[in-house]
Amino acid sequence: MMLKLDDVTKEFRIGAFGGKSVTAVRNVSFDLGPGEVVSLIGESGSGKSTIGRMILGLNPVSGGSITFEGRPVRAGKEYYRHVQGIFQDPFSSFNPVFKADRVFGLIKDTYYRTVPGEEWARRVGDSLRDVRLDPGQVLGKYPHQLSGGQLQRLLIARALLLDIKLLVADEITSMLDASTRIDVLNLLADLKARGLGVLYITHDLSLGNYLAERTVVLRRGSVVELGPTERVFGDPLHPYTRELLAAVPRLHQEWADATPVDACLYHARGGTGGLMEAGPGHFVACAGLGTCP
Amino acid sequence: MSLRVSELKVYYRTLKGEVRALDGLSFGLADGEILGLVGESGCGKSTLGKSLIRLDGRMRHAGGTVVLDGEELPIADDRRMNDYRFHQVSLIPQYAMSALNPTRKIRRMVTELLRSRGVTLDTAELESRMSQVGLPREVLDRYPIELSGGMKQRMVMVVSTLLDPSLLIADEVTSALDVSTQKAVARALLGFRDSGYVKSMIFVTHDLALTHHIADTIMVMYAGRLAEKAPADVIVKAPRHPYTRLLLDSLPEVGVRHTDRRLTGIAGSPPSLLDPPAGCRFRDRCPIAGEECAEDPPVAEVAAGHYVACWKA
Amino acid sequence: MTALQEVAPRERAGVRREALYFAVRNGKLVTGFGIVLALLLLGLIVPVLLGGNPNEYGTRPMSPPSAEHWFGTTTFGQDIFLQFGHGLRSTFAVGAIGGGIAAAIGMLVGFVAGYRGGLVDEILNMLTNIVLVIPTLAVLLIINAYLGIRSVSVQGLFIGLTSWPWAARAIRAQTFSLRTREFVDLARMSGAGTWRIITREIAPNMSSYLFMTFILLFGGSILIASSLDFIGLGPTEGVSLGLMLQNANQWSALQLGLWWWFVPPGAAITAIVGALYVANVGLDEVFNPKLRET
Amino acid sequence: MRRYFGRKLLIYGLTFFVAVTVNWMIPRFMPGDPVASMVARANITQPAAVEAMRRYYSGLFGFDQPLWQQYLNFWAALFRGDFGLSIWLFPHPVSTVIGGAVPYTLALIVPSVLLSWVVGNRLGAYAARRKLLDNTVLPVGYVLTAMPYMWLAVLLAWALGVLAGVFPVAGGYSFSMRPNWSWTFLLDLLHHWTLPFLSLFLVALGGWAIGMRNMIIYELESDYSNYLAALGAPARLIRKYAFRNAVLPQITGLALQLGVLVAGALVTEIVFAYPGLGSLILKAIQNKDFFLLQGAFLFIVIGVLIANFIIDIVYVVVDPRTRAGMAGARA
Amino acid sequence: AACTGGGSTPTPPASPAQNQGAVASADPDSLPRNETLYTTGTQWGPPPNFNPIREWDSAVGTKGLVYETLFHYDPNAAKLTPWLAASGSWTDDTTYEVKLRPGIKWSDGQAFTAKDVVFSYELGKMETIPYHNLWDWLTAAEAPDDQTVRFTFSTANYQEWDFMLYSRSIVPEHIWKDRSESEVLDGVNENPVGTGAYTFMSKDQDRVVLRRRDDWWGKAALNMEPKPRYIVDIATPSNEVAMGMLLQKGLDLSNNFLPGVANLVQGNFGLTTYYDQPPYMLSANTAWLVPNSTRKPMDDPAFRKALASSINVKQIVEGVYGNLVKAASPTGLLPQWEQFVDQGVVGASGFGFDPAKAKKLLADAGYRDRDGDGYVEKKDGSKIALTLIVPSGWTDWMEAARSISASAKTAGIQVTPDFPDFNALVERRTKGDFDLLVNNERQLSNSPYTYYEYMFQLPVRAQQNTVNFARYENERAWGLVKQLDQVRTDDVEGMKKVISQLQQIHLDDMPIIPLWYNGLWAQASTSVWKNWPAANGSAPKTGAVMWRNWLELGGFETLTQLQPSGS
Ligand SMILES: Nc1ncnc2c1ncn2[C@@H]1O[C@H](COP(=O)(O)OP(=O)(O)OP(=O)(O)O)[C@@H](O)[C@H]1O
Ligand SMILES: Nc1ncnc2c1ncn2[C@@H]1O[C@H](COP(=O)(O)OP(=O)(O)OP(=O)(O)O)[C@@H](O)[C@H]1O
Ligand SMILES: [Mg+2]
Ligand SMILES: [Mg+2]
Ligand code: NI
Repeated sequence: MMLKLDDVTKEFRIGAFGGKSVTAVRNVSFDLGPGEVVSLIGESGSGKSTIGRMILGLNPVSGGSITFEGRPVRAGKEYYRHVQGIFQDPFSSFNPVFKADRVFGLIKDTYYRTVPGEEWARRVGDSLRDVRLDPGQVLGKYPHQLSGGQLQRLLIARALLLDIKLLVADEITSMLDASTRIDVLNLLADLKARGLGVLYITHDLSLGNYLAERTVVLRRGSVVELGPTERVFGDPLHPYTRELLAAVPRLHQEWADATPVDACLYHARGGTGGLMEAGPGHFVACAGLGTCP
Repeated sequence: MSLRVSELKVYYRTLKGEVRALDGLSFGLADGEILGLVGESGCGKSTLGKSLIRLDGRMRHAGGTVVLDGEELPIADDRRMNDYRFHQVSLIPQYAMSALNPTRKIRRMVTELLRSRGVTLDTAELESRMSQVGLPREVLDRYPIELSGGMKQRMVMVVSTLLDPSLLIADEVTSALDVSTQKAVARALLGFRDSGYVKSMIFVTHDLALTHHIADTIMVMYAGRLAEKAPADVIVKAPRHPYTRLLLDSLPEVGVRHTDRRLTGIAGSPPSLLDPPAGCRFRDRCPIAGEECAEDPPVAEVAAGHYVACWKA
Repeated sequence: MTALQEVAPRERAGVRREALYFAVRNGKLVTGFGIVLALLLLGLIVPVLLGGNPNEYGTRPMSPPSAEHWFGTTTFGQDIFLQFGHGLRSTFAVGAIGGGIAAAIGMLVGFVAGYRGGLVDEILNMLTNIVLVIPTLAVLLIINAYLGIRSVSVQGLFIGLTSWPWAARAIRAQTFSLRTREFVDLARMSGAGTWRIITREIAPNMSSYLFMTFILLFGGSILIASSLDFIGLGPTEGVSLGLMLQNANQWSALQLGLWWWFVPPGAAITAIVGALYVANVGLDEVFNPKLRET
Repeated sequence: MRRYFGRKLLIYGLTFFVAVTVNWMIPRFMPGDPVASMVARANITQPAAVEAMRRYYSGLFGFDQPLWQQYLNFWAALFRGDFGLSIWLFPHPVSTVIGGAVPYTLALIVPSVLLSWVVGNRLGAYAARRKLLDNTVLPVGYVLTAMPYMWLAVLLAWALGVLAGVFPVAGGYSFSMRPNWSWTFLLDLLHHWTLPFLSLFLVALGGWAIGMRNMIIYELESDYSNYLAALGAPARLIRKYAFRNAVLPQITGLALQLGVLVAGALVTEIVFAYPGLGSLILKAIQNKDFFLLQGAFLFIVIGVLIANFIIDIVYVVVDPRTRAGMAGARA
Repeated sequence: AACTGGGSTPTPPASPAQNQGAVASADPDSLPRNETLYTTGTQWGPPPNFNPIREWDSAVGTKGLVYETLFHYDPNAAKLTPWLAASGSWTDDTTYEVKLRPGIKWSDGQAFTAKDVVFSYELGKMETIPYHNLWDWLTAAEAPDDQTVRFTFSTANYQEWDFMLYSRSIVPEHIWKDRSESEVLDGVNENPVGTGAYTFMSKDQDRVVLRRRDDWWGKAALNMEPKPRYIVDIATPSNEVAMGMLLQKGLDLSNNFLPGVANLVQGNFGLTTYYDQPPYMLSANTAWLVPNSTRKPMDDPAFRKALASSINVKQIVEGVYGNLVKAASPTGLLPQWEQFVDQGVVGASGFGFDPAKAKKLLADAGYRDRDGDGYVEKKDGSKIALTLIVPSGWTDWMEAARSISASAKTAGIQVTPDFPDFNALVERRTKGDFDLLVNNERQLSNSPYTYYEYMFQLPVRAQQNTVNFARYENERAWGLVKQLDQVRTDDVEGMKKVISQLQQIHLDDMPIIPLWYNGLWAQASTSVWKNWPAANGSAPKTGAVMWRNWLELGGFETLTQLQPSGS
């Protein structure tokens, strides 16, 4: 496995001199291979972004380990050559006082100092065309002169300039229009086909479902269900997953109330500590119902 | 017919000229009806909402009329409009999270607000409405920051509808909430209509799927104009305007995988409202545009209650 | 969909051009800077044009403004206009040095505390708070009293060393909010170091804010310096507006009816500081559309 | 809550410690020997007598002990309320000298700070978004804040005191009076207090008015104001709310400004020969009376710290957000 | 608006200033304006003590109004005026006998006797008491009876003794006898008990109030009565405040240096000074430029004389002081001592401002500008860069120092003014760590002796506290000074003979350079009190000052001559 999270925990210290702490992520384990898209779903504050940031080395882990290609994450030049991230708000991802193509310049400064200008321009052009952007249209402009979709694609192009193997995409489409959103998703799908691993973070279940092979459902920092997307969506075992699915508005379907669970499937099927494998690759956690021990 | 908007034009004054955010919009809304308003970002949804209750400093009423329950609303006259606000027309703003004065306990704020409108607070009524949306009465003695986003959202809903307005404008009230809260809030809105707290409602959102669950009628706007308006099911199942169709095509749904069905977006971007092109505004992005589209398409009623602004529809 | 999205992206177009547009049309800004510039020019030109030693005794003491002595003369016959010109220089110098040093310290502390956070932040914050609650003028009084201030630059230095805390606080808060912006993460993922991120990513984003901070510190330094000068803790060399005030007061200018000795320096300080404040509000209006008059 | 105040107290404690230490250090490591000046002032020629006197005073001020001992003594004395003896007003204890001056300073600072704050805020709030008022209040406000305290003070003294003869220009009360609790005396006190008060009040007033005006404009544009307006609430209510919220940062501003205000008061006192701490400090400086200077400085520091603390408490009381922020995890 | 006319003669305030006292005159706790004298200019802060031993900082009137001395001194008549003493005389060369006035009582009702006088003088036996050195030559003070005090001397220093007679306060033995040395030296002496015409009524931060004693002995014995029933001495923090109050008529007498007051005297402000034209004031002391003669090139009399000639005192007098002071005579002796100036010596050896002569003197002595920087160098070619120190904040002196620096430059001497704090200056002065300084610490007295002692006293010690800051060593001169001390004070000719020789030495060697005479600053308002001393007409010719040590020199007598303006 390319990326492996093992019992990852994150505590934030808050208050004076770190007097208190909140646990944002609790004992999360999953993995991700090349060419695979894993979607991370959960309500606001469930710890999705925190996991993404830990993988990107932007926040240190407080417990457990994250390894990339067998080595623990070490934020730095080498790591970022292979692992990159894109965030929710394309507008705040660009420094508003500089031109948008400065994001390429930053990469050149660190990774491709020796590449001559022409060669670099060619590479940038190629990479822009890869994300279906016209270099002439986007280069030399300020972020505010470009649309959200263009900016998100610029960021993807930037990541592609590096030899990346893993992309952490944290709600990259939630600020986009319905139609632009689908374009960006389709682009990710193409990249995946070229062997890129993607951690797709979202709270929109329909989007997670569109791309991902596997889905991880988070609640309050813990994984409640994890498995192949069709299993998780088709046969949700955890009451929370069911609730989420029931709340999603669908075009051709009336809102239904979640099918109530009378017993905790985890305990019913004899789970003892940790996640339990309920089907092939399909894991579930205890529902924490009144009947649970 | 409780609300009748005709040829409404509202422009924003900017440095570079006037942004024609609403450029001749006409539609009607019946008593008890919920109108879902959808459209791409920047198409003028919020502008419409604001126009019906309070123009902000940069907005200019450039023409058209709004008639509510047989009376014309003086929308350009801030002072006269005040009599209608809250009593006739009310609003749940997009910024519900920050709409409550942070330094007043909610009870006090509500009391003061009502008193300023010459109404005394009926606490029992207030509490019953709160319980209807699942808010405990203790909430009244809290400060807004002590409430979660969803609670604030629901509180604002209750406050805005306290005087049983005839028309309620709900602008993107659910977009900041997670799915489960979103569902609860949407249902509460339906409940309000059903309990008669509000007669009719305009529900603004960009989420077609969500609208479909709430609205009786859906109006699709494009670039400051009406594109299509029809009963909710008709819009979803049998859209006539190419824009509506393309919009529906780009919506992923639970169960749709790109490997199974690759959705497509709408190429291009909407025109600038600063100086919108003549003719059909969707022409540049329209896959089926033709010669005639150089002319403004009229809004035609193609079926009962189904209005479309397209030559090809 | 947040409010941000509502006005974006088209509204964002030309934020900077718009700022410039409003800047040249903002009466407050133009008047404010106009006055400051005019006085600065006066300070630069007068000593050069008139030449001579501003403290030199003249032949016609206590004469009212006239064609020969535009601002009249002192008890000692010194030309007040010439002193005024030199005084403006020192006053601007104190403002620049004091404001500059305070801004530099404030920026350093604010950026580091805001960006680094954690323990570093706690410690710097505490330092800031300590300097903040100590009544600085009292400290300056004491330091000046013991060390004695020889020159305008030393005075500026002391003022700078004590007047930075509020600036540090404000910059820290700004940095704090900028730090969570995603372009900072992006820069980190491009391999940029802390220093580079602070100077190349964060600082340029608050340039208008930093400039405004500097303006306020500048004005504040001038006022502090004039107070120090007035109670006799000013520089012992040279002329400053505060020293002129002190002299005029000490030699009972007002009681003796020599208003022309007492009024110009005070009026100039008021004008400079007031104009700076006005310009600052003008800037604020330029950068914060909400403040603009509708 | 406890935590919040604990933290504040820690900062105040540290500040106090630093202030005291600096205060103790400065005179001891600066040039100039207080004993020498004591001795020099007595017109003695006899070298033996000079030596005796020098020894005597060194012992009296404790300069003959090792430094660390002096430092500890300093703290110990401090807690006994003993700031040593004044050199300039030898042999009066510094504490009595300061005690005599403090009522005047407080009588000047407290009302001028509070009143200017209250009036300035009202004025600023009133002016905001009202074109006509804005165009008058604002410029006047700028001119007032930009004025050096002493300049305004001297102008006032000259115009209203010397020229118009309406107010006295010096002293805390008439030189013909003896302090007592009669109305005439209190009126007289007020008469003398007016000009210094006015100059402090006016300068501070301008600052608050401008601050408030800007603050309230932000508030008037805020979401809750818009919401109220959309529901047809009258402008009065909206302004009332905006005012309340805009006042909060002004409270913090008050804490930030305290040092400056105190400094202004000191300078103003000097101009009006008002018998408060300011005049005392000036004399202490001129006479190199560093025991007095230390005492006055410490007194000011303690005063400012206490004032800060009060402001902190007031802030917590009036702003529900801080309270919730302290109770909950994140503000 | 009234003062736009110009600086030369401002017009008085538009509306006559209201009298602040009037508001409260009905109140028992306020002082009736027409019986109260408001003074200022002596005290700069709260009254620190009422201890007459601490002559340098005791509250105004402690000595002179509350405590009294055996004699007063009348500078106009140049003689002692018996005060507590009825008479005093030398019974032989080394014995002085004082007869006290009968019937004097302390303010606590106890009788004043010879024992009190003996006790007071014997306090000087304590080492730290300022007049301790009196006992170097005084052997005994005895009281043979209640009205007689007999002083026996080992050496009779007549000149100094006269000074002692009018300078030493007499304190009541019955109250003071148990006080320790530190109490005598440092005690506050609250509630002082004296023999004087006033008692302290109250004190506050910025004032002391004195009330007249209606049972004062002098009323009958001297046929004198100070007119103000109350005296309020105000501690104004600065001159300009005093001037403001004077203009407001809240003040009757200001003993401050009020720059520009000449304009006001000429304008219609109701202000008077002793003279109605320059220098307006009597002279009180001499400001000297003191070169440190232990340093090169100030050790060279030729250089010092050149320096003396290079200073444009006139410019200081006119420019800095606006003619409120007088340029000093080359001898530095105050105008009151005119008779002791030997015109012959001054004519031959005197000096004046003369840059050419200064240059010549320098050149002759080998100080030449070798490197062409406009300043002369020492004989060995090294630079001369002198620093002139005056206390920071003493504005008139600071200006004067700048002026000196400028005029010395024209003669080629580089003098840089420097303004250390007073404390630091005192320290440097005491240790001799300076080039040049300005000093005026000797006041008018009964004899030029005090000036010459100040100039020539030997031996020079490591620390010079009050005299001979120049550290000038001339045995012959010091011998002459001691000789002068032993000339009887009524032997004017004898004094002149010695003084003439001293003047010759002074002018030849120029150990210190006289600059100007500081005024006996006294500006009075005639709105409430009139008949202030003035040179013209029948007005009193005494000094109108409340300064410490000056009440005995005529200040008290002035109080007795005042008249209410209303009458
Ligand atoms: N820097 C931080 N300091 C303290 N707590 C933090 C920090 N960052 C995140 N948290 C907390 O960690 C928890 C998880 O936050 P996170 O941003 O990972 O949630 P999320 O699932 O991404 O939510 P959203 O959908 O709103 O983006 C939240 O409770 C948040 O308050
Ligand atoms: N204050 C303003 N000044 C100038 N133009 C504005 C202003 N507010 C909105 N506009 C413009 O008016 C048009 C309509 O804006 P409106 O806010 O009504 O769109 P919307 O449909 O509500 O979009 P969203 O889905 O993003 O909320 C847009 O082109 C927008 O740029
Ligand atoms: Mg997130
Ligand atoms: Mg909107
Ligand atoms: Ni279970």
